[in-house]
Amino acid sequence: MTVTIRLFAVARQRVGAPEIRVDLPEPATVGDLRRAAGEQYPELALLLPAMMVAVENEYVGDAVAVAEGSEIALIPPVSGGSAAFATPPAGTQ
Amino acid sequence: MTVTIRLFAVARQRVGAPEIRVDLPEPATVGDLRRAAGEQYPELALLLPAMMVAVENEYVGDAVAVAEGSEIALIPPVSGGSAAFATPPAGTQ
Amino acid sequence: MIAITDQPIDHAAVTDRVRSTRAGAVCTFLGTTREFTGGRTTNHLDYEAYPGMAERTLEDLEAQARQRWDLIEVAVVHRVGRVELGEISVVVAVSSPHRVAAFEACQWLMDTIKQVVPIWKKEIWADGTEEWVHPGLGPESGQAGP
Amino acid sequence: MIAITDQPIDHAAVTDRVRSTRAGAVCTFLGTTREFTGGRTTNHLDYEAYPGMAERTLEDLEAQARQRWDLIEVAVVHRVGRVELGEISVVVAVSSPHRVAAFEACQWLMDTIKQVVPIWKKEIWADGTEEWVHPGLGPESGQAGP
Repeated sequence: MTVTIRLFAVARQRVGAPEIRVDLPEPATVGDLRRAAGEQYPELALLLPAMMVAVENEYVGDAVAVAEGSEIALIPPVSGGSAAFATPPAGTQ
Repeated sequence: MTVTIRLFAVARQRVGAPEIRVDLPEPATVGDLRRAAGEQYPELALLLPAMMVAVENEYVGDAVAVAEGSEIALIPPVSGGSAAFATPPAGTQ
Repeated sequence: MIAITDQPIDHAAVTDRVRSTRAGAVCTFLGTTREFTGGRTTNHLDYEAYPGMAERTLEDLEAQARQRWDLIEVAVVHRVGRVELGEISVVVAVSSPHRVAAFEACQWLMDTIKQVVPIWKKEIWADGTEEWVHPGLGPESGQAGP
Repeated sequence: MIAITDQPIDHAAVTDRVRSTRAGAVCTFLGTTREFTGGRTTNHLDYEAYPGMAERTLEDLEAQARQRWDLIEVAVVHRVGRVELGEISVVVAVSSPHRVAAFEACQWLMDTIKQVVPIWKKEIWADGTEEWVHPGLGPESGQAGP
Protein backbone atom coordinates (compact mmCIF):
# COMPACT_ATOMS: atom_id res chain seq x y z
CA MET A 1 0.00 0.00 0.00
CA THR A 2 0.96 3.63 -0.35
CA VAL A 3 0.42 6.05 2.52
CA THR A 4 0.66 9.80 2.60
CA ILE A 5 2.65 11.33 5.46
CA ARG A 6 2.39 14.98 6.50
CA LEU A 7 5.63 16.82 7.25
CA PHE A 8 6.25 19.90 9.37
CA ALA A 9 9.00 22.34 10.30
CA VAL A 10 12.52 21.03 9.64
CA ALA A 11 11.24 17.77 8.10
CA ARG A 12 9.05 19.65 5.61
CA GLN A 13 11.97 21.92 4.86
CA ARG A 14 14.43 19.07 4.27
CA VAL A 15 12.14 17.32 1.82
CA GLY A 16 10.89 20.56 0.28
CA ALA A 17 7.26 19.43 0.35
CA PRO A 18 4.42 19.38 2.93
CA GLU A 19 3.84 15.65 2.46
CA ILE A 20 5.44 12.49 1.10
CA ARG A 21 4.07 9.22 -0.20
CA VAL A 22 5.69 6.03 1.12
CA ASP A 23 5.26 2.48 -0.16
CA LEU A 24 4.70 -0.10 2.57
CA PRO A 25 4.25 -3.88 2.70
CA GLU A 26 0.83 -4.99 3.93
CA PRO A 27 0.21 -5.33 6.85
CA ALA A 28 2.57 -2.68 8.20
CA THR A 29 3.25 -1.08 11.57
CA VAL A 30 4.40 2.39 12.48
CA GLY A 31 7.90 0.91 12.90
CA ASP A 32 7.77 -0.37 9.31
CA LEU A 33 6.64 3.09 8.21
CA ARG A 34 9.62 4.70 9.94
CA ARG A 35 12.05 2.35 8.20
CA ALA A 36 10.41 2.77 4.81
CA ALA A 37 10.30 6.58 5.12
CA GLY A 38 14.02 6.66 5.95
CA GLU A 39 14.88 4.42 2.99
CA GLN A 40 12.69 6.19 0.46
CA TYR A 41 13.54 9.72 1.74
CA PRO A 42 17.19 9.56 2.89
CA GLU A 43 17.05 13.27 3.78
CA LEU A 44 14.74 12.27 6.67
CA ALA A 45 16.92 9.41 7.96
CA LEU A 46 18.81 11.48 10.53
CA LEU A 47 15.63 13.16 11.78
CA LEU A 48 13.42 10.08 12.08
CA PRO A 49 14.74 8.70 15.39
CA ALA A 50 13.87 12.01 17.10
CA MET A 51 10.41 12.37 15.55
CA MET A 52 7.10 11.08 16.88
CA VAL A 53 4.51 9.57 14.60
CA ALA A 54 0.89 10.72 14.81
CA VAL A 55 -1.97 8.70 13.33
CA GLU A 56 -5.37 10.38 13.22
CA ASN A 57 -4.03 13.25 15.40
CA GLU A 58 -2.76 10.95 18.18
CA TYR A 59 0.82 10.10 19.03
CA VAL A 60 1.33 6.37 18.47
CA GLY A 61 4.08 3.85 19.23
CA ASP A 62 5.96 1.72 16.67
CA ALA A 63 3.84 -1.41 17.27
CA VAL A 64 0.60 0.20 16.09
CA ALA A 65 -0.75 -1.03 12.73
CA VAL A 66 -0.95 1.42 9.83
CA ALA A 67 -4.16 1.43 7.80
CA GLU A 68 -4.38 2.78 4.27
CA GLY A 69 -6.15 6.14 4.20
CA SER A 70 -5.24 7.09 7.77
CA GLU A 71 -4.02 10.62 8.42
CA ILE A 72 -0.35 10.13 9.29
CA ALA A 73 2.21 12.76 10.29
CA LEU A 74 5.83 12.94 11.36
CA ILE A 75 6.16 15.23 14.39
CA PRO A 76 9.56 16.84 14.97
CA PRO A 77 10.39 17.73 18.59
CA VAL A 78 8.39 20.79 19.69
CA SER A 79 10.09 23.83 21.10
CA GLY A 80 10.26 23.00 24.78
CA GLY A 81 10.09 19.32 24.39
CA SER A 82 13.34 17.37 24.54
CA ALA A 83 12.29 15.61 27.74
CA ALA A 84 8.85 14.70 26.41
CA PHE A 85 10.32 13.22 23.29
CA ALA A 86 12.84 11.12 25.20
CA THR A 87 9.91 9.23 26.72
CA PRO A 88 6.60 9.20 24.86
CA PRO A 89 4.06 11.66 26.31
CA ALA A 90 0.95 10.53 28.16
CA GLY A 91 -1.67 9.25 25.77
CA THR A 92 0.85 7.55 23.48
CA GLN A 93 -0.48 4.20 22.41
CA MET B 1 5.82 59.75 77.59
CA THR B 2 2.66 59.44 75.54
CA VAL B 3 2.72 57.75 72.14
CA THR B 4 0.09 57.63 69.43
CA ILE B 5 -0.65 54.21 67.94
CA ARG B 6 -2.47 53.73 64.66
CA LEU B 7 -5.15 51.04 64.49
CA PHE B 8 -6.54 49.13 61.53
CA ALA B 9 -9.27 46.68 60.64
CA VAL B 10 -10.67 44.76 63.62
CA ALA B 11 -8.51 46.69 66.11
CA ARG B 12 -9.77 50.03 64.83
CA GLN B 13 -13.31 48.68 64.94
CA ARG B 14 -13.02 47.40 68.51
CA VAL B 15 -11.76 50.71 69.81
CA GLY B 16 -13.98 52.77 67.55
CA ALA B 17 -11.14 55.12 66.58
CA PRO B 18 -8.28 55.11 64.05
CA GLU B 19 -5.67 55.76 66.75
CA ILE B 20 -5.10 55.59 70.48
CA ARG B 21 -2.77 57.41 72.86
CA VAL B 22 -0.89 55.25 75.36
CA ASP B 23 1.11 56.39 78.38
CA LEU B 24 4.48 54.68 78.74
CA PRO B 25 7.33 54.80 81.26
CA GLU B 26 10.59 56.14 79.87
CA PRO B 27 12.58 54.39 78.45
CA ALA B 28 10.12 51.87 76.99
CA THR B 29 10.31 48.96 74.57
CA VAL B 30 7.75 47.61 72.13
CA GLY B 31 7.01 44.92 74.74
CA ASP B 32 6.19 47.64 77.28
CA LEU B 33 3.98 49.30 74.70
CA ARG B 34 2.04 46.06 74.12
CA ARG B 35 1.43 45.65 77.85
CA ALA B 36 0.41 49.28 78.33
CA ALA B 37 -1.91 49.23 75.33
CA GLY B 38 -3.66 46.11 76.69
CA GLU B 39 -4.07 47.67 80.14
CA GLN B 40 -5.24 51.08 78.94
CA TYR B 41 -7.48 49.64 76.15
CA PRO B 42 -8.87 46.34 77.49
CA GLU B 43 -10.85 45.86 74.27
CA LEU B 44 -7.47 45.24 72.55
CA ALA B 45 -6.16 42.76 75.13
CA LEU B 46 -7.35 39.63 73.32
CA LEU B 47 -6.10 40.89 69.94
CA LEU B 48 -2.65 42.07 71.01
CA PRO B 49 -0.86 38.71 71.13
CA ALA B 50 -1.75 38.10 67.45
CA MET B 51 -0.81 41.57 66.24
CA MET B 52 2.55 42.77 64.97
CA VAL B 53 3.92 46.18 65.89
CA ALA B 54 5.28 48.48 63.17
CA VAL B 55 7.52 51.43 63.96
CA GLU B 56 8.24 53.85 61.13
CA ASN B 57 6.63 51.40 58.66
CA GLU B 58 8.80 48.43 59.67
CA TYR B 59 7.78 45.36 61.65
CA VAL B 60 9.72 45.32 64.92
CA GLY B 61 10.23 42.85 67.75
CA ASP B 62 9.36 43.42 71.42
CA ALA B 63 12.94 44.31 72.43
CA VAL B 64 13.12 47.42 70.25
CA ALA B 65 13.07 50.78 72.05
CA VAL B 66 10.12 53.13 71.50
CA ALA B 67 10.94 56.79 70.86
CA GLU B 68 8.46 59.60 71.43
CA GLY B 69 7.15 60.92 68.11
CA SER B 70 7.75 57.70 66.17
CA GLU B 71 4.99 56.49 63.85
CA ILE B 72 3.70 53.38 65.59
CA ALA B 73 0.97 50.99 64.41
CA LEU B 74 -0.66 47.78 65.54
CA ILE B 75 -0.92 45.37 62.58
CA PRO B 76 -3.62 42.68 62.77
CA PRO B 77 -2.94 39.48 60.83
CA VAL B 78 -3.35 40.08 57.10
CA SER B 79 -5.67 37.96 55.03
CA GLY B 80 -3.41 35.11 53.98
CA GLY B 81 -1.02 35.39 56.80
CA SER B 82 -1.47 33.06 59.75
CA ALA B 83 1.87 31.36 59.08
CA ALA B 84 3.75 34.62 58.74
CA PHE B 85 2.37 35.90 61.98
CA ALA B 86 3.31 32.75 63.88
CA THR B 87 6.97 33.55 63.19
CA PRO B 88 7.93 37.16 62.49
CA PRO B 89 8.48 37.84 58.77
CA ALA B 90 11.93 38.48 57.31
CA GLY B 91 13.13 41.97 58.13
CA THR B 92 11.71 41.93 61.66
CA GLN B 93 14.20 43.49 64.04
CA MET C 1 5.79 49.69 39.78
CA ILE C 2 3.74 49.66 42.98
CA ALA C 3 0.35 51.29 43.47
CA ILE C 4 -2.58 51.30 45.89
CA THR C 5 -5.80 52.61 44.39
CA ASP C 6 -9.46 53.00 45.29
CA GLN C 7 -10.44 52.81 41.60
CA PRO C 8 -11.14 49.70 39.48
CA ILE C 9 -7.87 48.15 38.25
CA ASP C 10 -7.18 47.89 34.50
CA HIS C 11 -5.43 44.51 34.48
CA ALA C 12 -4.47 44.78 30.81
CA ALA C 13 -2.60 48.02 31.46
CA VAL C 14 -0.71 46.41 34.36
CA THR C 15 0.29 43.45 32.17
CA ASP C 16 1.27 45.70 29.27
CA ARG C 17 3.43 47.69 31.63
CA VAL C 18 5.76 44.71 32.24
CA ARG C 19 5.96 43.55 28.61
CA SER C 20 9.35 44.02 26.97
CA THR C 21 11.32 42.79 23.99
CA ARG C 22 13.82 41.51 26.56
CA ALA C 23 11.12 39.25 28.05
CA GLY C 24 10.08 35.86 26.74
CA ALA C 25 7.55 35.36 29.52
CA VAL C 26 4.94 37.38 31.39
CA CYS C 27 2.95 36.00 34.32
CA THR C 28 -0.01 37.95 35.65
CA PHE C 29 -2.14 37.09 38.66
CA LEU C 30 -5.54 38.63 39.42
CA GLY C 31 -7.25 38.31 42.78
CA THR C 32 -10.99 38.67 42.22
CA THR C 33 -13.97 38.79 44.57
CA ARG C 34 -15.48 35.32 44.82
CA GLU C 35 -19.18 34.94 45.51
CA PHE C 36 -19.07 31.64 47.43
CA THR C 37 -16.82 30.65 50.34
CA GLY C 38 -17.67 27.38 51.99
CA GLY C 39 -21.43 27.48 52.31
CA ARG C 40 -21.62 31.28 52.54
CA THR C 41 -22.39 33.95 49.96
CA THR C 42 -20.43 37.18 49.75
CA ASN C 43 -22.10 40.48 48.90
CA HIS C 44 -18.85 42.44 48.48
CA LEU C 45 -15.43 42.95 50.07
CA ASP C 46 -13.94 45.99 51.72
CA TYR C 47 -10.15 46.40 51.74
CA GLU C 48 -8.26 48.68 54.10
CA ALA C 49 -4.55 49.48 53.78
CA TYR C 50 -2.03 51.09 56.09
CA PRO C 51 -1.09 53.93 53.70
CA GLY C 52 2.63 54.37 53.29
CA MET C 53 3.60 51.11 54.96
CA ALA C 54 1.63 49.07 52.41
CA GLU C 55 3.50 50.69 49.50
CA ARG C 56 6.81 50.47 51.30
CA THR C 57 6.35 46.78 52.06
CA LEU C 58 5.36 46.09 48.44
CA GLU C 59 8.47 47.92 47.22
CA ASP C 60 10.57 45.80 49.53
CA LEU C 61 8.99 42.62 48.16
CA GLU C 62 9.64 43.78 44.59
CA ALA C 63 13.31 44.31 45.47
CA GLN C 64 13.51 40.86 47.08
CA ALA C 65 11.93 39.22 44.03
CA ARG C 66 14.39 40.99 41.71
CA GLN C 67 17.26 39.62 43.79
CA ARG C 68 15.94 36.05 43.70
CA TRP C 69 14.91 35.84 40.05
CA ASP C 70 16.03 37.25 36.71
CA LEU C 71 13.16 39.70 36.19
CA ILE C 72 12.68 42.49 33.65
CA GLU C 73 9.71 44.33 35.14
CA VAL C 74 7.44 43.95 38.17
CA ALA C 75 4.07 45.63 38.71
CA VAL C 76 1.77 45.29 41.70
CA VAL C 77 -1.50 47.19 42.04
CA HIS C 78 -3.77 46.64 45.04
CA ARG C 79 -7.22 48.08 45.39
CA VAL C 80 -8.69 49.43 48.61
CA GLY C 81 -12.28 50.23 49.55
CA ARG C 82 -15.35 48.43 48.32
CA VAL C 83 -14.74 45.68 45.73
CA GLU C 84 -17.80 44.12 44.12
CA LEU C 85 -18.24 40.46 43.11
CA GLY C 86 -15.94 39.54 40.22
CA GLU C 87 -13.95 42.77 40.51
CA ILE C 88 -10.18 42.74 40.88
CA SER C 89 -8.62 43.39 44.29
CA VAL C 90 -4.98 42.84 43.30
CA VAL C 91 -2.87 42.42 40.16
CA VAL C 92 0.70 41.10 40.20
CA ALA C 93 2.53 41.05 36.85
CA VAL C 94 6.14 40.07 36.25
CA SER C 95 8.22 39.60 33.13
CA SER C 96 11.39 37.61 32.70
CA PRO C 97 13.51 36.25 29.87
CA HIS C 98 12.32 32.76 30.94
CA ARG C 99 9.00 31.29 31.96
CA VAL C 100 9.99 29.43 35.12
CA ALA C 101 11.28 32.64 36.71
CA ALA C 102 8.12 34.50 35.70
CA PHE C 103 5.82 31.90 37.28
CA GLU C 104 7.89 31.45 40.43
CA ALA C 105 8.34 35.15 41.09
CA CYS C 106 4.66 35.95 40.48
CA GLN C 107 3.52 33.19 42.82
CA TRP C 108 6.06 34.10 45.50
CA LEU C 109 5.02 37.76 45.33
CA MET C 110 1.33 36.93 45.63
CA ASP C 111 1.88 34.46 48.49
CA THR C 112 4.10 36.91 50.35
CA ILE C 113 1.83 39.90 49.76
CA LYS C 114 -0.95 37.98 51.49
CA GLN C 115 1.35 37.29 54.44
CA VAL C 116 3.13 40.55 55.17
CA VAL C 117 1.61 43.58 53.40
CA PRO C 118 -0.63 45.56 55.78
CA ILE C 119 -3.83 45.38 53.75
CA TRP C 120 -6.92 43.85 55.34
CA LYS C 121 -10.08 42.38 53.92
CA LYS C 122 -13.57 42.56 55.35
CA GLU C 123 -16.19 40.12 54.09
CA ILE C 124 -19.64 41.62 53.83
CA TRP C 125 -21.82 38.54 53.59
CA ALA C 126 -25.10 38.40 51.68
CA ASP C 127 -26.95 38.00 55.00
CA GLY C 128 -25.73 41.45 56.06
CA THR C 129 -23.12 40.33 58.61
CA GLU C 130 -19.53 41.53 58.31
CA GLU C 131 -16.26 39.88 59.25
CA TRP C 132 -12.66 41.03 59.15
CA VAL C 133 -10.46 38.27 57.76
CA HIS C 134 -7.62 37.91 60.27
CA PRO C 135 -6.17 34.40 60.22
CA GLY C 136 -5.11 33.31 63.68
CA LEU C 137 -7.52 35.58 65.52
CA GLY C 138 -10.38 33.10 65.38
CA PRO C 139 -13.89 33.80 64.09
CA GLU C 140 -15.10 35.47 67.28
CA SER C 141 -12.18 37.90 67.43
CA GLY C 142 -12.57 38.86 63.78
CA GLN C 143 -16.30 39.40 63.91
CA ALA C 144 -17.21 42.93 63.01
CA GLY C 145 -20.83 42.69 64.05
CA PRO C 146 -23.98 43.19 61.96
CA MET D 1 -11.55 27.73 25.06
CA ILE D 2 -8.84 26.73 22.61
CA ALA D 3 -7.80 28.70 19.53
CA ILE D 4 -5.00 28.88 16.98
CA THR D 5 -4.79 32.19 15.14
CA ASP D 6 -2.58 33.99 12.66
CA GLN D 7 -3.69 37.38 14.06
CA PRO D 8 -2.25 39.33 17.02
CA ILE D 9 -3.63 38.01 20.32
CA ASP D 10 -5.68 40.31 22.58
CA HIS D 11 -4.38 39.05 25.95
CA ALA D 12 -6.88 41.13 27.93
CA ALA D 13 -9.79 39.47 26.13
CA VAL D 14 -8.36 36.02 26.88
CA THR D 15 -7.98 36.89 30.58
CA ASP D 16 -11.45 38.44 30.74
CA ARG D 17 -12.87 35.28 29.21
CA VAL D 18 -11.86 33.21 32.26
CA ARG D 19 -12.96 35.71 34.92
CA SER D 20 -15.97 34.67 36.97
CA THR D 21 -17.69 35.53 40.24
CA ARG D 22 -16.98 31.90 41.19
CA ALA D 23 -13.23 32.56 40.87
CA GLY D 24 -10.99 34.14 43.48
CA ALA D 25 -7.89 33.76 41.32
CA VAL D 26 -6.88 34.19 37.69
CA CYS D 27 -3.42 33.32 36.39
CA THR D 28 -2.43 34.37 32.88
CA PHE D 29 0.80 33.55 31.08
CA LEU D 30 2.04 35.31 27.93
CA GLY D 31 4.84 33.97 25.79
CA THR D 32 6.43 36.92 23.98
CA THR D 33 9.15 37.18 21.34
CA ARG D 34 12.43 37.90 23.08
CA GLU D 35 15.09 39.88 21.26
CA PHE D 36 18.17 38.29 22.84
CA THR D 37 18.98 34.59 23.31
CA GLY D 38 22.47 33.85 24.56
CA GLY D 39 24.65 36.17 22.52
CA ARG D 40 22.34 36.23 19.50
CA THR D 41 19.72 38.73 18.35
CA THR D 42 16.35 37.64 17.00
CA ASN D 43 14.64 39.49 14.16
CA HIS D 44 11.32 37.67 14.46
CA LEU D 45 9.84 34.20 14.99
CA ASP D 46 7.75 32.07 12.71
CA TYR D 47 5.36 29.51 14.22
CA GLU D 48 3.92 26.54 12.34
CA ALA D 49 1.15 24.31 13.70
CA TYR D 50 -0.21 20.96 12.64
CA PRO D 51 -3.79 22.17 12.10
CA GLY D 52 -6.37 19.98 13.78
CA MET D 53 -3.93 18.01 15.88
CA ALA D 54 -2.69 21.16 17.62
CA GLU D 55 -6.24 22.10 18.69
CA ARG D 56 -7.08 18.53 19.61
CA THR D 57 -3.96 18.19 21.77
CA LEU D 58 -4.71 21.51 23.49
CA GLU D 59 -8.28 20.38 24.22
CA ASP D 60 -6.90 17.18 25.71
CA LEU D 61 -4.55 19.20 27.95
CA GLU D 62 -7.43 21.42 29.07
CA ALA D 63 -9.42 18.31 30.03
CA GLN D 64 -6.43 16.89 31.95
CA ALA D 65 -5.93 20.18 33.81
CA ARG D 66 -9.61 20.29 34.78
CA GLN D 67 -9.29 16.78 36.21
CA ARG D 68 -6.21 17.65 38.25
CA TRP D 69 -7.26 21.04 39.61
CA ASP D 70 -10.45 22.79 40.67
CA LEU D 71 -10.74 25.18 37.71
CA ILE D 72 -13.56 27.45 36.61
CA GLU D 73 -12.41 28.39 33.10
CA VAL D 74 -9.41 27.67 30.87
CA ALA D 75 -8.40 29.58 27.74
CA VAL D 76 -5.42 28.90 25.48
CA VAL D 77 -4.72 30.90 22.34
CA HIS D 78 -1.61 30.19 20.24
CA ARG D 79 -0.48 32.29 17.34
CA VAL D 80 1.01 30.91 14.13
CA GLY D 81 2.94 32.65 11.37
CA ARG D 82 5.26 35.59 11.80
CA VAL D 83 5.51 37.02 15.32
CA GLU D 84 7.50 40.22 15.77
CA LEU D 85 9.70 41.18 18.74
CA GLY D 86 7.62 41.75 21.86
CA GLU D 87 4.49 40.28 20.31
CA ILE D 88 2.58 37.47 21.98
CA SER D 89 2.92 33.91 20.67
CA VAL D 90 0.77 32.19 23.29
CA VAL D 91 -1.65 33.08 26.08
CA VAL D 92 -2.74 30.62 28.77
CA ALA D 93 -5.36 31.86 31.25
CA VAL D 94 -7.01 29.87 34.02
CA SER D 95 -9.37 30.76 36.82
CA SER D 96 -10.02 28.89 40.04
CA PRO D 97 -11.66 29.52 43.39
CA HIS D 98 -8.14 29.43 44.92
CA ARG D 99 -4.80 30.86 43.91
CA VAL D 100 -2.56 27.81 44.28
CA ALA D 101 -4.67 25.85 41.79
CA ALA D 102 -4.64 28.77 39.34
CA PHE D 103 -0.85 29.08 39.44
CA GLU D 104 -0.17 25.35 39.29
CA ALA D 105 -2.59 24.66 36.46
CA CYS D 106 -1.37 27.61 34.38
CA GLN D 107 2.26 26.57 34.77
CA TRP D 108 1.53 22.90 34.08
CA LEU D 109 -0.44 23.82 30.95
CA MET D 110 2.33 26.05 29.64
CA ASP D 111 5.07 23.50 30.39
CA THR D 112 3.09 20.70 28.79
CA ILE D 113 2.06 22.74 25.74
CA LYS D 114 5.74 23.28 25.02
CA GLN D 115 6.36 19.54 25.25
CA VAL D 116 3.53 17.89 23.38
CA VAL D 117 1.49 20.29 21.23
CA PRO D 118 2.57 20.09 17.56
CA ILE D 119 3.50 23.74 17.08
CA TRP D 120 7.02 24.59 15.99
CA LYS D 121 9.08 27.74 16.22
CA LYS D 122 11.61 29.02 13.72
CA GLU D 123 14.10 31.65 14.86
CA ILE D 124 14.91 34.21 12.19
CA TRP D 125 18.09 35.78 13.54
CA ALA D 126 19.07 39.39 12.95
CA ASP D 127 21.99 38.16 10.79
CA GLY D 128 19.50 36.65 8.34
CA THR D 129 20.03 32.99 9.23
CA GLU D 130 17.07 30.83 10.21
CA GLU D 131 16.80 27.89 12.58
CA TRP D 132 13.96 25.56 13.53
CA VAL D 133 13.92 25.04 17.29
CA HIS D 134 13.79 21.27 17.74
CA PRO D 135 15.30 20.25 21.09
CA GLY D 136 17.14 16.95 20.79
CA LEU D 137 17.87 17.29 17.10
CA GLY D 138 21.06 19.28 17.61
CA PRO D 139 21.90 22.59 15.98
CA GLU D 140 23.00 21.10 12.65
CA SER D 141 19.83 19.08 12.20
CA GLY D 142 17.62 22.05 12.99
CA GLN D 143 19.38 24.49 10.74
CA ALA D 144 17.05 25.86 8.12
CA GLY D 145 19.73 27.59 6.05
CA PRO D 146 19.97 31.23 5.06
